Amino acid sequence: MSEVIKIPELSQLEKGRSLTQDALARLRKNRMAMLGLYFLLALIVIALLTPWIAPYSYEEQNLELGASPPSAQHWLGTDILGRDQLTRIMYGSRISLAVGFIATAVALTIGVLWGAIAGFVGGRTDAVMMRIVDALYALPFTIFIILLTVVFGSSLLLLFLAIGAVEWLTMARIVRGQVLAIKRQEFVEAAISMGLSPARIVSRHLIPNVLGPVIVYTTLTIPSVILLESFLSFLGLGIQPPASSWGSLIASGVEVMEEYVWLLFFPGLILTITLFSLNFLGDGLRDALDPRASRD
Amino acid sequence: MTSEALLSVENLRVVFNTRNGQTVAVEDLSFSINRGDVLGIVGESGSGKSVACYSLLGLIPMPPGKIESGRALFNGQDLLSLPENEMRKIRAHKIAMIFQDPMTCLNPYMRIADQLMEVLLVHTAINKQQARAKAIEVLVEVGIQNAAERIDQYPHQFSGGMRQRVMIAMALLAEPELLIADEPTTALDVTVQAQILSLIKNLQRKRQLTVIFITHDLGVAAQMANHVLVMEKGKLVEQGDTQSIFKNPTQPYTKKLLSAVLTTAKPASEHSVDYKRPPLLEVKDLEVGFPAYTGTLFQRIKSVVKGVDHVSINLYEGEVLGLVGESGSGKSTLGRSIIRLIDSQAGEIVFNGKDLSTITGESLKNARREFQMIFQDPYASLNPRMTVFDTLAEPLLVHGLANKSTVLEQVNQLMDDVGLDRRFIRKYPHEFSGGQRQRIAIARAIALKPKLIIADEPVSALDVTIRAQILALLLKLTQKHKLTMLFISHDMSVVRYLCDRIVVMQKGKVVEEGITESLFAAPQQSYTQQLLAAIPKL
Amino acid sequence: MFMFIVRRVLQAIPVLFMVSLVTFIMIRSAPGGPFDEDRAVPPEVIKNLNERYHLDDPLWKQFLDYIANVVQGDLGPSFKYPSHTVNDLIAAGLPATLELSFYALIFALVTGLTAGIIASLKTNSMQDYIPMSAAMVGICMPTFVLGPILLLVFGIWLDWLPVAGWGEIPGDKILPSITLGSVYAAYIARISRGGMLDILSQDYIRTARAKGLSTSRIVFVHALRGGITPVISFLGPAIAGLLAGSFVVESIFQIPGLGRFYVTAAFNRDYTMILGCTIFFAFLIILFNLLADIVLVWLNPKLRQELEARG
Amino acid sequence: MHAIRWLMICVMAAGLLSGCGKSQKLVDIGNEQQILHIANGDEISDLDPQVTTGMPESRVQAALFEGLVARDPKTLKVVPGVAERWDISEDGTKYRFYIRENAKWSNGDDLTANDFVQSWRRSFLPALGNQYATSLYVVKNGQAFHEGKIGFEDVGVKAFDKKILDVELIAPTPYFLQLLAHHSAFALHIPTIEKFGAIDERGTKWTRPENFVGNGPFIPVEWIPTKYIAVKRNPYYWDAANVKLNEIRFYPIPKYTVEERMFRAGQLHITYYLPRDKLEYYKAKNDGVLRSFQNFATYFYRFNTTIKPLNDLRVRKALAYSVNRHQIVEYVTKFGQKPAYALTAPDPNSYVPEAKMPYDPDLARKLLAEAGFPEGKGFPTLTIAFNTNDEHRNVAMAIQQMWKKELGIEVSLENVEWKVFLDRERQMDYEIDRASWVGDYLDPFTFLEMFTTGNGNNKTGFASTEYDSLIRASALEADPEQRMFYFQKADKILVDEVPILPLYTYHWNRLVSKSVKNWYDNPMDYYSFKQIYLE
Repeated sequence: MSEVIKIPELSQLEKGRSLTQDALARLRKNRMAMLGLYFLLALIVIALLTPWIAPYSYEEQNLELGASPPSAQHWLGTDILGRDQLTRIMYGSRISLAVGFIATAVALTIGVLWGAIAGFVGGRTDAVMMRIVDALYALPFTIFIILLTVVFGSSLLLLFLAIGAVEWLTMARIVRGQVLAIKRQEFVEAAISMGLSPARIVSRHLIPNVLGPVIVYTTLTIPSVILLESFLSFLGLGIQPPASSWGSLIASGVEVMEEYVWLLFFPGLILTITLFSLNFLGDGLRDALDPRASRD
Repeated sequence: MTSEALLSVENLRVVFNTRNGQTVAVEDLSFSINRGDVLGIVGESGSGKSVACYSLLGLIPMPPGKIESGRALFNGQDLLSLPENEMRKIRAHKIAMIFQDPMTCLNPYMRIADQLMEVLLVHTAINKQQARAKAIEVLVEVGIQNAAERIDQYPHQFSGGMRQRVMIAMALLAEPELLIADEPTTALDVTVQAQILSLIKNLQRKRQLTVIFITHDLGVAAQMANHVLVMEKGKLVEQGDTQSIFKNPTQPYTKKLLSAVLTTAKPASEHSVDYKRPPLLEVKDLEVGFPAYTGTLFQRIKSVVKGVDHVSINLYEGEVLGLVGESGSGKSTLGRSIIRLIDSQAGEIVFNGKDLSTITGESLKNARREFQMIFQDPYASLNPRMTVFDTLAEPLLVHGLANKSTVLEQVNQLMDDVGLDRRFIRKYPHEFSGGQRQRIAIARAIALKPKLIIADEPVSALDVTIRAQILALLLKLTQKHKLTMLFISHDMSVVRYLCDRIVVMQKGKVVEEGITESLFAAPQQSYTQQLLAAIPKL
Repeated sequence: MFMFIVRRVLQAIPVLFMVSLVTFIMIRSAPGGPFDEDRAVPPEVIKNLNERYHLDDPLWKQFLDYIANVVQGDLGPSFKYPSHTVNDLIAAGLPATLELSFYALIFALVTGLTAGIIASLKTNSMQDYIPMSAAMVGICMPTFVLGPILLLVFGIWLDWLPVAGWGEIPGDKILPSITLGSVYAAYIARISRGGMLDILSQDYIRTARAKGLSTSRIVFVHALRGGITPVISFLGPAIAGLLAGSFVVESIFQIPGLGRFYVTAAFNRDYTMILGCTIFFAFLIILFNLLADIVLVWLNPKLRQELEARG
Repeated sequence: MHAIRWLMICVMAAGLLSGCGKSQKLVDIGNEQQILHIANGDEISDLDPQVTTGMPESRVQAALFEGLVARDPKTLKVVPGVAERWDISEDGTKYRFYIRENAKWSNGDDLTANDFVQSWRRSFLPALGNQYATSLYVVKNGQAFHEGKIGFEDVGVKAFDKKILDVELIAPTPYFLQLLAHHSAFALHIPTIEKFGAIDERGTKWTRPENFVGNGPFIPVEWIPTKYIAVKRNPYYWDAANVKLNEIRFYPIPKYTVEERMFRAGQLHITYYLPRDKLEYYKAKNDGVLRSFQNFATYFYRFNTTIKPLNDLRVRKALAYSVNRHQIVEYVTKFGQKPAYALTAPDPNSYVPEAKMPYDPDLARKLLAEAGFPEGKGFPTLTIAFNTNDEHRNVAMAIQQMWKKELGIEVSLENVEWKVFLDRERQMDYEIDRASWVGDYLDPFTFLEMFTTGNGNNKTGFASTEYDSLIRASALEADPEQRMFYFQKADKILVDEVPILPLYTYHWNRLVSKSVKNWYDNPMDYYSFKQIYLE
């Protein structure tokens, strides 16, 4: 955060620990959160490497084999077309994580900008912008996404946009609330009284201080986004075959859970663990970033 | 004074297990208090004086808090070893408490009546009607007008002082033997403080109450207690009866505390203000009335607060002008509107010949470097995510008073000025104490070498000793840099120490103004007299 | 208070208009029409049908006519179900959907609040961890997974409860309500825990303890009111979610609710039905948000007074 | 607050208790009271036989109406319906129907020949938008009247007297009687219709149970959309004495998994279909509830013959010959389907196509090479489009793999939402797409007519004058042998020209409770409910 300036006697200076560093230090103390973090990192790495490390090709069928329970060749069994489920899940994680992160990023961008502007400018602008948010809140959104995908066909991009479009509202409200709170803080007044430009005030004094809650909310948004995708897949509006997402795997797994339970269990398991990790991480971050904590 | 001790605490040790390891809040504390006595426990924040008393009633959160050792004999039974359900019978019934901040200590969701009556209903066997009657009676006793109706109101409908009276009433309802008052007036205005103090004193006399009075203000302690206990960092420093402690303190810390109590006038400085020359700042019947938005989740609720109406003041070069008044008197509004943090409706603000109230945009931005502000809350007034260096460098760089090569030197210079170690410039605000933060804030204010500084209650959030240091610093700086300062405060003693001239405001109007000492000598307005009377004397 | 409600209702009108316009544009930009079928329909027949339903008018005219009718409370005829008007269908489907959402909500509140409060009182103990982990599972478990699993266990294996229907066989409302409610139960548990923890750290709770009150009294008399306010403000969105999400449960449990119409309408290009439902749902959501806010005000004396002050 | 919480808890508790213990079985109650609970696929859109087009509707209508003729559910042979007998002229163009004296409407009115005349007139009225109007074009001047060129008096359907109906056709149409069993040819009670709106107005309230008047064995009593439509026996039905069921409840259940669960939990007598993955289980169980039978329907892929490279016959052949249908039905669809090597679905007791599309990967590779794509080199990536559905998806993925393996070509898959799919198909905006055809009546014509030039259902760009003339000839031909000969040649042309890629003949599996008697499954999935009973 601090500008990098060559300082001759840097050596004697006592290096301060920024709030961020404090937070990270606290986070490291939180075992569950770190566990979650490591798991997610591992997951991401695997997802990225999948094309090289996957045991089979994700579309390679073995019709004669059909659905088979976990075995030495297929650790997590195969689906009705005899495709290796482990592979399917690995490829699925690419899509699900992508949806999770990208859609959240979309929501984040829109939400933070919208909220920050509304909060900082205030007055009529604020009122109008928030009315719009209310209006969008009034849409039955699950249905709306279905409509979207029905109308414009189900492309991944659309999926991101559609889901992002659902999630940004709350983000906007949170950010706005934060900005309003921080605006009243005296250091912002100080900044104004020092004659800083609005742009500089927003960028240097406001945004850095709203990041905390935003980060926390983000970690809690990603799971709900992943779930939303699975829900769309359940409606057959998710991603295109033969590609797979956790959602599509679970959705088709549910249909056959009595016959081939492993087709529901493993995707469900991985999804659940992921969501747990994200939640733990989120809670951990919340505790770590808690301003009250940074006082003692 | 009867001799047997109502409460005697022995070797109390309380620790807190926080994220960053264990901290000892109270270390081997022993004291006792006799029936009918008033014991004042004095110390700065963090001295463990509150914790000690909370632990008596088992009110410290455990965990993280933990009472490691000690006994507290109250009427022969050891409070510290009582089980929770036994302890409940003691609370409020035998030992009652008054807390520091009346604004947060009453349940906003319950009517005063219910909050008062439940004390009686849980501790004594009387029915609702009687309880209500008793409650009203006590409310009257603590000086709440037409208590009969007000008892059915909610806390937010009471002013701070009134709420503290309600708290007192609540404490006295069940007629406890011991009353513990934890900084009961710190959050209140001086005049209100005076009222509350006298109220407590009267009640104490009338009811022969035994009181433990916790405060950081020696003046208050001297006024209330007949026996004083000085604490520092959880340890007992010194104790004795009030007279002896204050007349001839033995411990250096006690001395330090005493010296922090401001009784002196402003020391004469070599340069004196020249009132002949045209004033640096001329405020001509300024009027600031702004709609206050109580932001609720549906609709911002509008209510017009008359901040400042038709105020005119002059401020001369090199002068330190004290602006005195209670909260809501509009003094802060005046200060903020002068430097255009708030827009004024009418009147002019002539600064160096040009009218600030009209200029905007770039010219305003440039004008801003001429006047700076020091805020009340050192925690809120520094951006928690910027290092000291960034905080101090920012204005210099923005206004081009320094370039990347020279900025470091200037920043270091500022650090020296405000008496902070140069080594700290890479640290973040939350790593400093309140006093140090306020120094940083001051440094930021003087960084731009402004012609005018507006200091809004810069010391009211600080402990006595720190306050003294900061005031000393301000005094030094004003004289060194020949600063012109508008010093806003509610505390006469502080103002007296620092200011050449004083303007007294009440309800947005200027009621009196004059040269400090003459005003102290002969206050004209009754309101001014109240303010002066409110200063606790040693 | 009254004025406040009126203002909110007025605000709702432009919102509803926006909603219907957006929806109208969307569905009309969708390829395919209500009368396309697997069997090629003779063009002349299509032509006749379009005339019959004024689908040959210019779009803006169609929209304005539609709005005009809506204002008079007529949502128009359904294309897919010719002998029913949209009003008929909503009237037919709404009760089930509302009832379902209501039971789900009650389930969510009861279990959620209980769990949340207990957890908040016993932080970092088993009574905290267990319900909270359960809550997290609940949040993770999509309804379309939970539903079939519950059905399999209680409907088929244990054979305790019917696997489908609504109000035909006693007990057939239990599983759907639980399925739909569980996610929100989980959220409410987390939220109420947070809210309670906030309140319990307040000074006035310390005051209450200093008064020597029992824990139960402190919790229920002093803390609860403040503690559940975040839950209340969550209820608005929650109900919206319940209504919109109900159709999954409806299709899993064969419930004659509005949600199923709504979704199938999208697939059938049943223009009037989609619009009608969207507007109607939007209306409901606004309504319930309003109710939630009113409760919020009612719970908070300060706000209550401020509003009453303004008539 | 406390109180409220307790109240809630009580509510839930009460709910739970009421539910616990064994839930009572609708099926058992039904068996006692002769109430049939039957799943009926999608929600029915309406009851008006001249407006609806779907299977679910036709099933309900089969219970509410009766045409001039009916079909024997066992053999699908035409049997007398409202008409107890009929005469046909030698040239097979003139029909005379003798309507039963005791045929009545459900409100007691007498059912007359004129009712049919008026009903058929209605079915031609443009504003009604009857999608089956064209199927009665075989009636003299039917088309002309439908297009508004002439008045109805010239149309070849007349009431000779109260109970005798004369029909004149443009050509001998051997399947005409089959047509009459179709719901679009039923008689409607015109007075009732006019009571609730113009005669040619769609979707008036006359089809509501409270207003409905029909001539079938049952009449509707309760219609709750997405819940069920309930029909009770009609006392005025001429054969009411032999109707055994008191009530039938048709449940609209779009999800097969749901109805299968309901069947298992004893809430349904008859399911509409069966989830594919359940078949093995019920086969193994073998307790006689599983009904498995072939459909008069074909599953095939369309090639868009108007675009490169599919306009090259060799490419189409290559693609067609390299598909292993056996594998698909055996391992992918797994539902008892039979591989189809020609368009027309086989009908054992009349027509089985002789032409066969070969499975010959080597030949396929050779053809592809000749077409300029040796080992699939340079072959553009075609797209198989199909509407969103697991089965279509799996079949497509299997074929994708086969073509990759045998021909070394890549194709991409795209699942498209139904209406979008139809829209694109109509505009020929596809390369390869999934299609299926269900026969309207038991005659090859219903399939083969599809690929005549410019036919609305052709959608492949395939055009062959020879083919067209064959189909036309078959329509004018009275001699059955000769007609079948024409059909064989037509099927042969399709196999040679490969505008389509037949994959398999549909197969139906459903669950029927053992307590249901006289329920026969047949390739047309046609049902008459009058003789069904429960025990």
